[in-house]
Amino acid sequence: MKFSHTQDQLDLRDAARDYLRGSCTSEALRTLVENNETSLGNWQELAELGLLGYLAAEEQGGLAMSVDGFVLLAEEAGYVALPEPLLEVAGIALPVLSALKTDATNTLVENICAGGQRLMVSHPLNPNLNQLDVADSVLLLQDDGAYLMSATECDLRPADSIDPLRNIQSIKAHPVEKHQLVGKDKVATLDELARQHGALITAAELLGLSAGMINMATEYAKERKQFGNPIGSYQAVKHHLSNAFVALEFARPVIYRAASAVSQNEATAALSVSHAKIAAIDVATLAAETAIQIHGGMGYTFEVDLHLWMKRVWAISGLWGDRNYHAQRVDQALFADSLATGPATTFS
Amino acid sequence: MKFSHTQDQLDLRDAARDYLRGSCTSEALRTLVENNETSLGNWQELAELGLLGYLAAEEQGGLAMSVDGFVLLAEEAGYVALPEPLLEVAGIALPVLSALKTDATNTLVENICAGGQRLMVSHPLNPNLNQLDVADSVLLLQDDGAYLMSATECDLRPADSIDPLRNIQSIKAHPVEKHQLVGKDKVATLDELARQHGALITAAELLGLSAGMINMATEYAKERKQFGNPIGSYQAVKHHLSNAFVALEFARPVIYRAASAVSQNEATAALSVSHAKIAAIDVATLAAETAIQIHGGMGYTFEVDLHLWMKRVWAISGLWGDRNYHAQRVDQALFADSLATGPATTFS
Amino acid sequence: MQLQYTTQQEAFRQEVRSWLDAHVPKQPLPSLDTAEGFELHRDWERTLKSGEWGMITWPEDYGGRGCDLIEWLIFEEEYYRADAPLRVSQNGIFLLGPTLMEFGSPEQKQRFLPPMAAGDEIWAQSWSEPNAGSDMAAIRSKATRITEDGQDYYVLNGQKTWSSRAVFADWAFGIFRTDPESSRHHGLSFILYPLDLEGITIRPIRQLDGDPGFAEIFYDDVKVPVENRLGDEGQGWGIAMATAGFERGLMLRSPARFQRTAQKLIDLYKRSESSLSPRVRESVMQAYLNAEAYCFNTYYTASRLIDGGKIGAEASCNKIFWSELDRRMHRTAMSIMGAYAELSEHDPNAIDAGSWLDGYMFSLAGPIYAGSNEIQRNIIAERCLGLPR
Amino acid sequence: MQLQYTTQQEAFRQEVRSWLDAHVPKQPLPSLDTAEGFELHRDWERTLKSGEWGMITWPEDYGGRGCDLIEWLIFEEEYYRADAPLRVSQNGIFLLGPTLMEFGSPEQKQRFLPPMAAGDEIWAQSWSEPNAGSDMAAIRSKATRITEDGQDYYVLNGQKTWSSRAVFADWAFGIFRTDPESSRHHGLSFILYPLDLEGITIRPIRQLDGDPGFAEIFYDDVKVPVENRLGDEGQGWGIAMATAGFERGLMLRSPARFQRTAQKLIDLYKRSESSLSPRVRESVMQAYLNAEAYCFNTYYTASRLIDGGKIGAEASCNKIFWSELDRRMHRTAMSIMGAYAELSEHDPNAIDAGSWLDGYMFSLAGPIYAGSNEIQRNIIAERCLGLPR
Repeated sequence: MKFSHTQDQLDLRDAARDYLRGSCTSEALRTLVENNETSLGNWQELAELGLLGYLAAEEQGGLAMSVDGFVLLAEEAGYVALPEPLLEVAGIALPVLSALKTDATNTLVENICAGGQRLMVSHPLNPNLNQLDVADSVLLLQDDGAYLMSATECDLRPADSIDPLRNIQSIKAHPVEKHQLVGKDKVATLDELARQHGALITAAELLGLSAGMINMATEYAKERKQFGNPIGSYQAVKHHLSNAFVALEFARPVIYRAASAVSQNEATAALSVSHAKIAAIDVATLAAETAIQIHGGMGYTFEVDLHLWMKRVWAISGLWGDRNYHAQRVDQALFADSLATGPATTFS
Repeated sequence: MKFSHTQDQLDLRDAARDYLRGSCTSEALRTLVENNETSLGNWQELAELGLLGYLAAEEQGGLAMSVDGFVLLAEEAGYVALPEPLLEVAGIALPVLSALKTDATNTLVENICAGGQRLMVSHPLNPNLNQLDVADSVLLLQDDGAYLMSATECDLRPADSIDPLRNIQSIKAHPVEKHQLVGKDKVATLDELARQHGALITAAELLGLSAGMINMATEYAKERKQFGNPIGSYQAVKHHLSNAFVALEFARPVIYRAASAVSQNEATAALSVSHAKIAAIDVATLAAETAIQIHGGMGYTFEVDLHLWMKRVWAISGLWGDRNYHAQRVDQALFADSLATGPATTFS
Repeated sequence: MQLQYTTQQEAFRQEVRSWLDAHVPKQPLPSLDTAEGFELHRDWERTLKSGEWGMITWPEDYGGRGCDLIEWLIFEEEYYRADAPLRVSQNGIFLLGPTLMEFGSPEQKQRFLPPMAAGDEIWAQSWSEPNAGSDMAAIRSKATRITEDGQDYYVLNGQKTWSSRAVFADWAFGIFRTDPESSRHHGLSFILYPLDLEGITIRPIRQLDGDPGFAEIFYDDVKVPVENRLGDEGQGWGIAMATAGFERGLMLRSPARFQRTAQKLIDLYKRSESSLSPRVRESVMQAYLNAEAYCFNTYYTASRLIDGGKIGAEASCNKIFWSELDRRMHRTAMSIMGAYAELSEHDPNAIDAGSWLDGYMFSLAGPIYAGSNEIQRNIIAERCLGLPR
Repeated sequence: MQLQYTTQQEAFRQEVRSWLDAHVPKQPLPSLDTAEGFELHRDWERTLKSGEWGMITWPEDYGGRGCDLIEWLIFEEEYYRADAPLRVSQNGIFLLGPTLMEFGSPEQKQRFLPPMAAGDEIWAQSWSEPNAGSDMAAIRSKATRITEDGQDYYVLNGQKTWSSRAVFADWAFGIFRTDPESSRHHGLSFILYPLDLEGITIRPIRQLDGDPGFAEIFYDDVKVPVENRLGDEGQGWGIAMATAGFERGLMLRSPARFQRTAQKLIDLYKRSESSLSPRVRESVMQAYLNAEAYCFNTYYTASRLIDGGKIGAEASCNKIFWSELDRRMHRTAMSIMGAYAELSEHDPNAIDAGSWLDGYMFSLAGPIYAGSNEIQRNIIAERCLGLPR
């Protein structure tokens, strides 16, 4: 029993953090928004850092790390509001594809790790996806099977997100037999893998966004003066921020616990993931509302960075199952199934 | 359209307020608790003030005032945590009995107004009643009819309330035909009358208790010093109390609106009463938790008065339908029935 | 207590309803924070004026209808029921109008009120300054008195911010420091000025939704005749406080607005009830109950005002209640929409035309503007409860 | 990350479970705030000691078992799972014990720790003073140093309050002002003293439930040998802060306690599910999730501590989280019980023997004692977020 990350995981997290905070700055994001762009053009650098291949096996060109470490990267991506679809490709699509272990998929995995190909998962839970238009291929999870298609074969319809850094599309695809990877009988496993990774990684990204917003609001509260003092010296401001901080501190281990359950394929992984997604949505909603309140009128403008983080929260909270979806899964387990609760049941 | 009380109602409220605050002091209540007593012995004075006969017709010896004024008295009774069953007798039992208008009941009503008889209503919603043991007679509302029995004919079992000023009993009674006032066909009207008055008056009492607790906590915050200043000068304390105060200000008109609906026998009176009871329970729960937090450790003791008010809140919140009961009635109206909502539907 | 409308009030309601049914645009107007939308909203003000529905609570002398507060509430109920456009004249109707009536000279009333009521002159407010925020007394913008060719002027210099409507409006009002030696709330004067004066630069501020709902105003030796001062020199703070009182008070946020939102939320809920969690059901019910409570409270306050009562720090209670209610209702709607919540009004698949997302963003400003809720809680604690400063 | 127990840890759990199954009293003990209950709880401490389960995290030298934090968590899970009695030795195990180990002299450790572990000496804390409250540094009680017959003593004078266990306990610890010229947190010393010394008067304070859970202690020239001082003279504040850190920190409120409450709440809910509102269903689910989250967080913190990390202001986060969780769970239970919520433990019809009402009252103290949550939020803002004082 050891509820902490390995040194390897922490080292790679630190490297990713240094890189992301250095390159995905708020100035860089603002420039993108002003130019109506959504990409920093740093995909190759993400590959070189090993972030794309984090979850792939060594023989597939990856780092063979596990998803309980990947959530640390997702937090960092959220903290800087990274616009690239790093998490979608490396955290969700790749582990689903890797599970197939055919020659063809292994080659694709290798390509993804190297940054040569981008794969996205299309799933009924998500009506729209970010940057599908620059994906090379799409992994379609449908009731009747899993299909792999090139993005150009799909019918993409542009959608409009409140988040100016999300370039989203809805997809209509009509896969035929040649696209099929697995059939009806085996798609359920892939589907569950995608749902778990999708919700978990999104939860971790929300956690990072929350930390970013709390940090921004704290810095603002130290600098901004009213009635002659920094607003951060007033109890009302302190207590708002403390409440958000406490919520964040207690959401984080929930996400880590779910990540461990997913990486170990525990029987209750789905429940753990639902808990993680609920906790992440709640803390991110609170952090966003707290941060804008602390920023006062400034938070209501395009002039401060906060709005980009808030909008990302609103945009991704509903991905891979919204709060209702996950609450219903917990509800079912708690009130209808015979879930064991109480002391000594948590890790058993 | 005039959402305010008449001068008569306000004058009588003021008289009741003066009397109650002068006689039902916290010193008097503490003496009762120390002596294990639950009555101030002022029933006759309550009668003389006209409080007992407030709702009875003039020819019945009453003041012929309406229940939208009586809630003001209930607030005052709550504000001082009056231990006498004034509200149960004059606000609930009396209007139910008055509705019958037979010679026998008219005589009893007259007696009640004069303070010579105490009548209590026994209803399935309430497992226990306060001071049944000193009631003269009991009005039993059962599915098969309404019955009037003398208290000595009933089987009373003492129960134990957390509120040391509530002397509660449960009742078992076996009424026979001679006790029957009305039969199965007519009991529904009386039953609804009792439910509405019961929940409404209890809500108003909770409102008064809330005001009393907020006042106590405010006074404490002005006097008590920490870190060299009155604790009431700290923003955290101010904001706790302000939140409770806002909740109180917005609960009050909800109770008044329900009182008017009951007095006018409006079609939506039951819904209004349920709203009132919900609002009152919520504000009282918040006010109690706020008040004890402001009092710090002192609030956790028998030494300050607060505990008597808090315990009264916990004791009566569930009377005449708990929060679940009333929430289910609103739920039904809102989601299953075709309740009209939106602007221009409120008073139509 | 008499909670039924009189026959006359019912007739008034029918009159409003018929008129609105005939005149409210069938399609929602574009946002009033766009150039096109602003002019369309101005047209709507003129249409309202054509039916004498522009400023119904104003005296008839100034282009109003002399309605009492109950009639105003009825009007608002019908207005929101009809989904009629936002009022681009709001700064005039509810803020400057009542202030002018209380503090203005007869000439000022005649000069400013009728074109305000007619929609011919739309007003911006200009309270805040970059380093003031909730601390409204930290005003630095100056109005220096000079005489030129026998005429007295104030010369404005400095900067305002968070000026709503300023990008497209005609006139603005605000307080300026006329006594350079003064500090805090002393030595300020309340000044009215056209926004096209020489020396005024307006820089739009893009708000969350990308539209310029606010602006910064820069003053570089802007000359305003002294006649444009409202009240006495140096009395600006007291007048501004009265104006802010109107803002926080009864009339800024009519209950109908929140009842309409609650009604739409119930509808949104019912459309996907089976997939929603108990938390959402509870929130929707509470939204309905609280919107009703807000309505009761407003009628209760209005009745006291009609009886000659005054509205005081209760206005701060109102502000807290409606702003939290509004935020909670929109937050609930966001959680109902799930993965569709991110779709903007420009996306044809957006639920209810993206109005919930837009409303959520707007609701986040509720606890901030017109005196942040933290400031309101201080006011309540000090003025209603008597706690020490 | 390794979230499975080792075989050794599983075996330890089995050992605890078997022992508790065999020894936990079948009937709940009377409240430890009554004379009878206190002695029965002391007996239970001795029973625990008989199995060497009294102070399992202590070193074996002092009567402990040398368990690590994960074993402690396992023990606590089994302890609450078995509904074993409250620990009347809590002030000793979790507060004074660790403080003595860190700051005590070898003689003090030998003198005080073994009888503490054996349940032979039960400790009261005596931190607060009547005008101190959350302002712990406002200490006025004095310890004046004298020499008598060649022996050095402190003479205690003054008053303490909110002293838990003091009514029935044997010993107490607290801080006293040894430097009469000093103020605030300077010049204080940490002193241990038996409660039966001449000059000590103990006045029980009745708490909400009527039992004397606290006491005031009056000191009238109470003579204590200087050897009873812990640490150096004048260093009392630092030691007290360390003690208070233990109190707010990891070990005061083990997750098992809240998981047990959540489990019972789910059970209470299921017993009358059909008559309950969506709000209650949502609250029950959230109680379960938050109790789990508290458990995760504790294992996460324990793992870092085992790796050599330190617990800092996170202890304040813990305090806020568990105290709010506990209050919310009991509030929810009260709302489930409706008209039965008022029945005290003395009423045979009380649901779950009145434990919810009792627990609700206790939970209301949670956000107050051991440093009010308002103080904790200040600490978090200043120490975790770096906001200015």
